[in-house]
Amino acid sequence: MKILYFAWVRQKIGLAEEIATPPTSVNTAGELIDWLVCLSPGHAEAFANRGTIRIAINQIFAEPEDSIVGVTEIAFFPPVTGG
Amino acid sequence: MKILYFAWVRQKIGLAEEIATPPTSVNTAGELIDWLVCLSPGHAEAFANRGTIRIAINQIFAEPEDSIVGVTEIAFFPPVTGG
Amino acid sequence: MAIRLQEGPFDLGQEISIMTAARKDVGAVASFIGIAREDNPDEGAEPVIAMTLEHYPGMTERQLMAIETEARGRWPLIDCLIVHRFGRFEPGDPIVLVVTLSSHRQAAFDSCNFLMDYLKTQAPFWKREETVSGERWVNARLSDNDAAERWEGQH
Amino acid sequence: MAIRLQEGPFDLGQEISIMTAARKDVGAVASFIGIAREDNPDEGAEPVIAMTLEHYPGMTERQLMAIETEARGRWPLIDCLIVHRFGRFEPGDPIVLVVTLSSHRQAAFDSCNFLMDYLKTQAPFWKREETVSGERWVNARLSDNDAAERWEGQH
Repeated sequence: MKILYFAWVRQKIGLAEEIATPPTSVNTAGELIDWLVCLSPGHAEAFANRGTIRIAINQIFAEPEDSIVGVTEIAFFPPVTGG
Repeated sequence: MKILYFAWVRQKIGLAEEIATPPTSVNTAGELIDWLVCLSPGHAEAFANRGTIRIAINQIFAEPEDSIVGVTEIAFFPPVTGG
Repeated sequence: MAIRLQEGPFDLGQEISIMTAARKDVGAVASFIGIAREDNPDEGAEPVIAMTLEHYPGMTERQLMAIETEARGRWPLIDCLIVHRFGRFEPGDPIVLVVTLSSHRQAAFDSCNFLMDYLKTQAPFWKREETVSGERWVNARLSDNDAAERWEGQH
Repeated sequence: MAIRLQEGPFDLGQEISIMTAARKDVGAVASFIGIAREDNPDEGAEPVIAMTLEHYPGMTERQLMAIETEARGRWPLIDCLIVHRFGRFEPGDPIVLVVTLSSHRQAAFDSCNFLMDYLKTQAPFWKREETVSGERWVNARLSDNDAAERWEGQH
């Protein structure tokens, strides 16, 4: 599974993307975050305030409870500020 | 007093403007129309349906009951269709 | 702030370049171009070959300035421009241009929309259309009055 | 109907010329340009020296296309264009362009306004500002969510 990070999430983790293979017990986007925060202090800091994190599964906005089973691309980022 | 006509009012009267000296009994725009319709069949036809006639006194939208005493320019025309 | 009445064409890109040149406070530029159309909403199928816009010189400028002043009183505008052409036009020819500049997008959008709605009912222009059957004056549309009136309660 | 993501500038006049070329059914062209500003609404007095727009390649195009499809379903549009730039900008630089073409002015105005409101909340862009004190990520604005949500009940 390819995991992408943008804006300050990317900066705190220090990676724009990584390939991860979470255990089979990780079934939702929220459970993936639970697993990611243990990977490094940067991950923990990026996800410290989960309410500010937005999720896209296969490039579509998603919620923490949405399934990531079989998903190839998931992204985490702050609320968007375009235009 | 200069009287201006536009669009089909102008075409029916056959004049774009005329200088008129109505009698002193003519005090309002409506009374001026009463007087104008007697000037020619074109005038009568132009003002036949008064509800469709718009009035501007000194280049400001006005109503039939508005005074024209001392006014230098009055215009009659159909509802506007710009833009 | 400017209004212009002219027979010749206008260049929106150039107008915006002039209005925004060397400014750092403009966040939003809303603009509108009204174009002569071939299809005739009032009369059914007969296409419009050309149209002529007549106006009331003097009163037109006065009304456009009054409309612009009204918009500046309602919204925090950095600048605005109204260009209205008169004369004969064929379908596809641009006729009217409104541009509004503001720090924020909703003020730019709303003031541009307001200026167009007020133009339609407050500026002394009359439209004459040519079709294969001949010429006719275009009737005012009730929908234009409705569009202008929706701003009345919002001052 | 087109969306474009690019680093370089755009030319509104040229875009409109291309979109309206040889057409006789376009009565209304509404357009909007969003420009980088120097003043900083969130942080008080410190002026913005420059900003960098980061985006999510792939998802951005997908979201812009989805927003455009939504607008075409809501209004009778003849054509529309969204151009969004990314990269580093200084105050005064145009960042986003939306153009909508319709037979009638209100459809053009409303769809252009809708596209900008949805862009602000639905397109994955993030803004980083540089001031004399350093750099910071711009926070999302609640007012942008409110602006997008006012279209929800109107489908």
